[in-house]
Amino acid sequence: MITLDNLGILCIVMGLPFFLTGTVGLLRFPDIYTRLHALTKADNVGLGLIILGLSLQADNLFTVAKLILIWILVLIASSASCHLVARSAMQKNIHPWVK
Amino acid sequence: MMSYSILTVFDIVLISTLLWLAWKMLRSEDIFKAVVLFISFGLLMALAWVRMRAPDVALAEAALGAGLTGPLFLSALRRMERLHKDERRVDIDEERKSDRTLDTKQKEAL
Amino acid sequence: MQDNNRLSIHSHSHLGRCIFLRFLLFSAVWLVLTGSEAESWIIGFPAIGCAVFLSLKLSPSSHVSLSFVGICSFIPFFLRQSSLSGIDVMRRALSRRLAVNPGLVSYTTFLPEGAPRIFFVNTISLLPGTLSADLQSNTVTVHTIDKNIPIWANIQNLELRIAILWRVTPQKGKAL
Amino acid sequence: MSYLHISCALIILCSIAAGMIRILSGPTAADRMMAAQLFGTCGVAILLLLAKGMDTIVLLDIALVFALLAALATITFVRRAWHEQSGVPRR
Amino acid sequence: MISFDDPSWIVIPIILPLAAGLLCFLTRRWAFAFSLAASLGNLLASGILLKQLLSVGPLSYNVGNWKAPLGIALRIDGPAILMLLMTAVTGLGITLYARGYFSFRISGQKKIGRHERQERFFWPLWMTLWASLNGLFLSADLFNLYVTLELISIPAVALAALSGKPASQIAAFRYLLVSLLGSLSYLLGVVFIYRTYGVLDLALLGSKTASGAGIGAALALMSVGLLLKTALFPMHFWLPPAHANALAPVSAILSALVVKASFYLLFRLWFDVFASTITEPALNLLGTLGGVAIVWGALQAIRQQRLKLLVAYSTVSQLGYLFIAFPLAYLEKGADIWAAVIFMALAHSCAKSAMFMAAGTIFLHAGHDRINDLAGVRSYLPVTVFAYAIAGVNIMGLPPSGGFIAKWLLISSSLNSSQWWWGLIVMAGSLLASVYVFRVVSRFFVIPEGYHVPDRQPHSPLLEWPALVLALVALLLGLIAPYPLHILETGSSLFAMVSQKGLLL
Amino acid sequence: MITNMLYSLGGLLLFIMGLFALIACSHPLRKILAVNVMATGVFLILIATAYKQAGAGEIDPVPHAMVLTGIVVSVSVTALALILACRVQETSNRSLSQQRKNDFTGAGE
Amino acid sequence: MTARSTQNKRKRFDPVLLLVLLLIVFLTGLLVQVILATDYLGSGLGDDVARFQDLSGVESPVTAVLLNFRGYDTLLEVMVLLMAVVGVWSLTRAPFPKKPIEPGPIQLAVVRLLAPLMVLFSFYLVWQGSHLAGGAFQGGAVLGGACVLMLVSELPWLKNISSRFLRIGLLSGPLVFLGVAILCIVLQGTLLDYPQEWVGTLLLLIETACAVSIGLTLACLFAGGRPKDDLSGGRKR
Repeated sequence: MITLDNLGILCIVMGLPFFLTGTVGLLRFPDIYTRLHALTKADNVGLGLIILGLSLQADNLFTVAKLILIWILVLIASSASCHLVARSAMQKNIHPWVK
Repeated sequence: MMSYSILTVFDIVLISTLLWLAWKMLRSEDIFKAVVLFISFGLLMALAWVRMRAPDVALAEAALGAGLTGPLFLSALRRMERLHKDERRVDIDEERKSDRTLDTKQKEAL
Repeated sequence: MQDNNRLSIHSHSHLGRCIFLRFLLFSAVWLVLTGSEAESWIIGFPAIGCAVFLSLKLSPSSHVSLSFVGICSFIPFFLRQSSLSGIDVMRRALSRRLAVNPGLVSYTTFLPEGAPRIFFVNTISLLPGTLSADLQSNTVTVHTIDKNIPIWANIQNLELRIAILWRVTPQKGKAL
Repeated sequence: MSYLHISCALIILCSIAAGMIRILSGPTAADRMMAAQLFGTCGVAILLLLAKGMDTIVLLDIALVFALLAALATITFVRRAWHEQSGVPRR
Repeated sequence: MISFDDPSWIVIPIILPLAAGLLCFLTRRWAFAFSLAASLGNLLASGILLKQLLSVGPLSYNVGNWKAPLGIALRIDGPAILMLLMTAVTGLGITLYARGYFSFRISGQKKIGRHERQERFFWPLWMTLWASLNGLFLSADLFNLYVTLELISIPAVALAALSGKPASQIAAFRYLLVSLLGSLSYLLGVVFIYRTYGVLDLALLGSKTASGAGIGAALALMSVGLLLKTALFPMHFWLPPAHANALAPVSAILSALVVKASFYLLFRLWFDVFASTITEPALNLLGTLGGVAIVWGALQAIRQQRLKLLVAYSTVSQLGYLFIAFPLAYLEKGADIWAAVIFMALAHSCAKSAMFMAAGTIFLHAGHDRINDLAGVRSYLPVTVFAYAIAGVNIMGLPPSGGFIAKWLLISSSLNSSQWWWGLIVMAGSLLASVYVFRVVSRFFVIPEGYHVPDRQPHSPLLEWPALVLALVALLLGLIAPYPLHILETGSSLFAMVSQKGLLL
Repeated sequence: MITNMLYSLGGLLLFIMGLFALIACSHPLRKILAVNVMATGVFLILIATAYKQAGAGEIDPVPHAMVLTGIVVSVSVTALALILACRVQETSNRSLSQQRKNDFTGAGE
Repeated sequence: MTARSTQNKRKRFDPVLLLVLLLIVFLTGLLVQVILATDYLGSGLGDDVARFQDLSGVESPVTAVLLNFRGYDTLLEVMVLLMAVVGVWSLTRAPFPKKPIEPGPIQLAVVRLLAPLMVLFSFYLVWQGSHLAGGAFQGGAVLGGACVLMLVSELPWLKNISSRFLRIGLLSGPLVFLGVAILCIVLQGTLLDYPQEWVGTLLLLIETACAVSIGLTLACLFAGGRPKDDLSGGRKR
């Protein structure tokens, strides 16, 4: 029996691994740039999935809209701050790790 | 019942992380590290207030503790470090200048 | 430069349109925040007024003309790409020997200064395997996590879609 | 009270706790700062899950505050507090 | 129009300086006028409150008309009104002196920009500090007291750092940390109280308290916090640098008023609210610390080479007397000891502010405050030297000063309760005080051979006379001794009870 | 009531840690951090006092209001302390580098 | 030598530190015992608050306590904030760098987008304060965040904000609050005893004014000193 609620739960649970791998990436990747990859991408997808799941379970459309607003804001904040940090690192001559 | 036990686990993890953070923050040699730890400490405190069903306090902590004190500390850190490098500072120059100009003004008046 | 000229020619109507658009945008946000409470507009209107004022103070001119079709096609593209990027990172982080082979690529974009270019730079960071590390006038330095993936094609694809979104015509020769 | 949401929140909390290692060990200042940024995103997720799990709609506003102010610390850091002249790439 | 017996007069001493502080910050031009108006209004309001108190007895006022457990109550009784009057008189003197001080400095030739800055920020800080002092004396709510404590310490720290010299800023930073620590310790105590009883109102707590682990710990935490702020002996380390390196009006404020506020609160908590919780060892401990403070502070004062540091150490010493009364209060069945404490506080606040003002004036004219080089000051600052000497009489405790009355009460009750050693310490303290007072005064009067009397720099009378008037007030306090005692007895149910039956512990 | 206890004890430990660091550390910024941690500990105890489990009745809002007041106060005091600490360094650095004539032993400028 | 590395190496055996440590361990034991002993089970003042909630003019209990039942605390506390600013202003001028670093296009875009949203959101929090979580402090904090975002970007026009404008903004909260408090004495005879028919409006007014001044306060604290023109005008000498 697939209801919206169950679908939401599925999405939420699917979101979790992204957070975990984001952290794993943060810990395992070799330099600041690659860690930025892990941070921005994995976490945003995880958050997106969780927001999708919660939206499926939400009571009204205003809540859904608010959830999406939150996601957009987090996307903006993380991609911008990621770019700023990377740029600042480039300007400070921090060389990327090469194999 | 299940949810209560999960909540207790949540509490324990949260509190022990908080304490660990605080310990590392206060014991670390690197002051910048301590400041970053303090920022994350603020974030986790907001979660703790949420858990204690105090959303008002959590809101204030999220904005102040996690959002504003971090920048406050960071810019204070910058201000302190800059002085070691003996950088030129507008405000100090101006202060000197204002003392000086007023002095000369006074002398002219006399 | 072009933007400034346009501003001086259609200054009045442009400003009016700008205020109106921002007013609409902030009203929508306010509506989302408060839900359907009618009373909230007592504070809402002054708040929106302040926000519009501040936003005009911060960015006096912005020429927004998005194409509806562009938006409709861009959202699914973006969602698909960003979930792919998440999966990509997951795969690399979990593989036993770290599957990373980072490198830097410079890319010159034809997108005009302002919103399209900023949007472009920000979106690069959310695409699989790429991260915008610097922006000097129209040259974006892209850090990639793996030199073997087709970065060039990906970025070009993104650039074209953003061009459609903002109704920009690609200028030949500049993109390459 | 929905224990599923709360246990999901718990898992993300654990991932935050693990991410702390990067703050402690990160060789450059930016590593530490970005790990704190990770806490922000994870914190939003936890808040959203708790909002559902504890049936408190206000928590969405707190998440919104997190999202709005997330960039603040990083921007301050980039502009004011990052001093390293040359990085120490870890090999 | 508010009539004279309106209960709302009780909020005027808080509201008036607060409003003046805001206006002083808003406009610089009228700052002194606003401050003077607030000072005078404050004196008037205190007088009216005194009249009300004498006619109807202790008053209580519910802010916002919300009754005690929920709302915040203000209360006025004998000790509170005396502290209020003390602050009003001393504060008026300091306001006038500050005017003279700043106009003298700004009319000088050096560093006008800096002096203008100091004057510009002095007024709002001082007015708000005053409002919060009054708020503390009047408040009857534990958490509100915390807020007033914070509102005292922030302007106090800012004032201490106002001079802009490195020494004063370092001292102010330390002062800030200490007072934060004190506030937090106090707050933790309040939290324990709230955990145990769920109320914050002092009157309700007074009716509820019994001994217990929670209450004991709470009282201990609050006391440690307040003792830190009061600078009792081992915790006095921050006081001398902070007080000595500040501007002269600020030193007067800090030494005369700010330390008294936290002492008053401590006194209040121990003997009014938690009277049933305190134990004899605790009282003896405080008494012992007080005794050590008297001797130690006086010895340090004798050793100092700089006038302002000497006066600051004298404060450390004088604060000890306030605590010597604690063990005596436990045994001595009578209100005398309370009278002694209040007298001590009143006399010290007037005398010490006069001393700091005099020291400040001397510093301004001589350009330094090295005691050994101050010979001949009498020749060009006679009024100031006179004020310093009279204040010194008070500090030494010679008759007929208020200090004499206080010490006399202390000694007599220590003899009555056959705890003669406290009396001995009081006398020793007085002797040591006479050493450091005479050392300075004698130096003032000596005119060495070939001494060239410097040109008398023109200055406003405000620079000299407030100090003299305050010193005379302290002196006269001994002559009108029965009157404050009368206020204490009529004004407070506690004191009335004590004077009839003795303190029932 | 286990939650209440857990958080109270956590708050207490934070207070104690802050106290120790305040006494033991010499760097001004670290002292300020320590005071902040102490304040947070006190607030945590206070909020834990007010806490009740869902369904166990209304939560007492008075401690919440007190903590809100306290947080705002502590932020402003922190800011003042930070600026004061910076200022201490600035003025002492400046005076040392300039070697001013006037002696610093003289009090009360 | 940077401040990060000036941290003195701790000595191995510092007897004072050891003593402090022992004392603190002792204190911990004592306080833990007290915590365990004082397990408060009553409802504190919660019942009283719930009883008078209808009279308070707002639906949120915390806001009712903050602005109505214990409004006097909040009045003093707003003054604490103001005093922190006065203290900071008295210490130093705001350190604006001589040559501000140009904020990059991305950062500028973030500021342009987020700052107005933050302002909007802060007003939303003030509004929200009357029935759910939120209020002047939270709204003010977010407003302060918006100001800090702009300050960090070192936008050139921020340097020229006049001191008078700032002072009026900073004082708006305390002045409105104090004004209403005094008005209450005139109208009702008691400090902060709001007239029943106006209570909701008055509280909203106070909250809005306080939020503005708290936001500016936080911004001024972040700026770290008084504006350039604070002492140049004023009295003619």
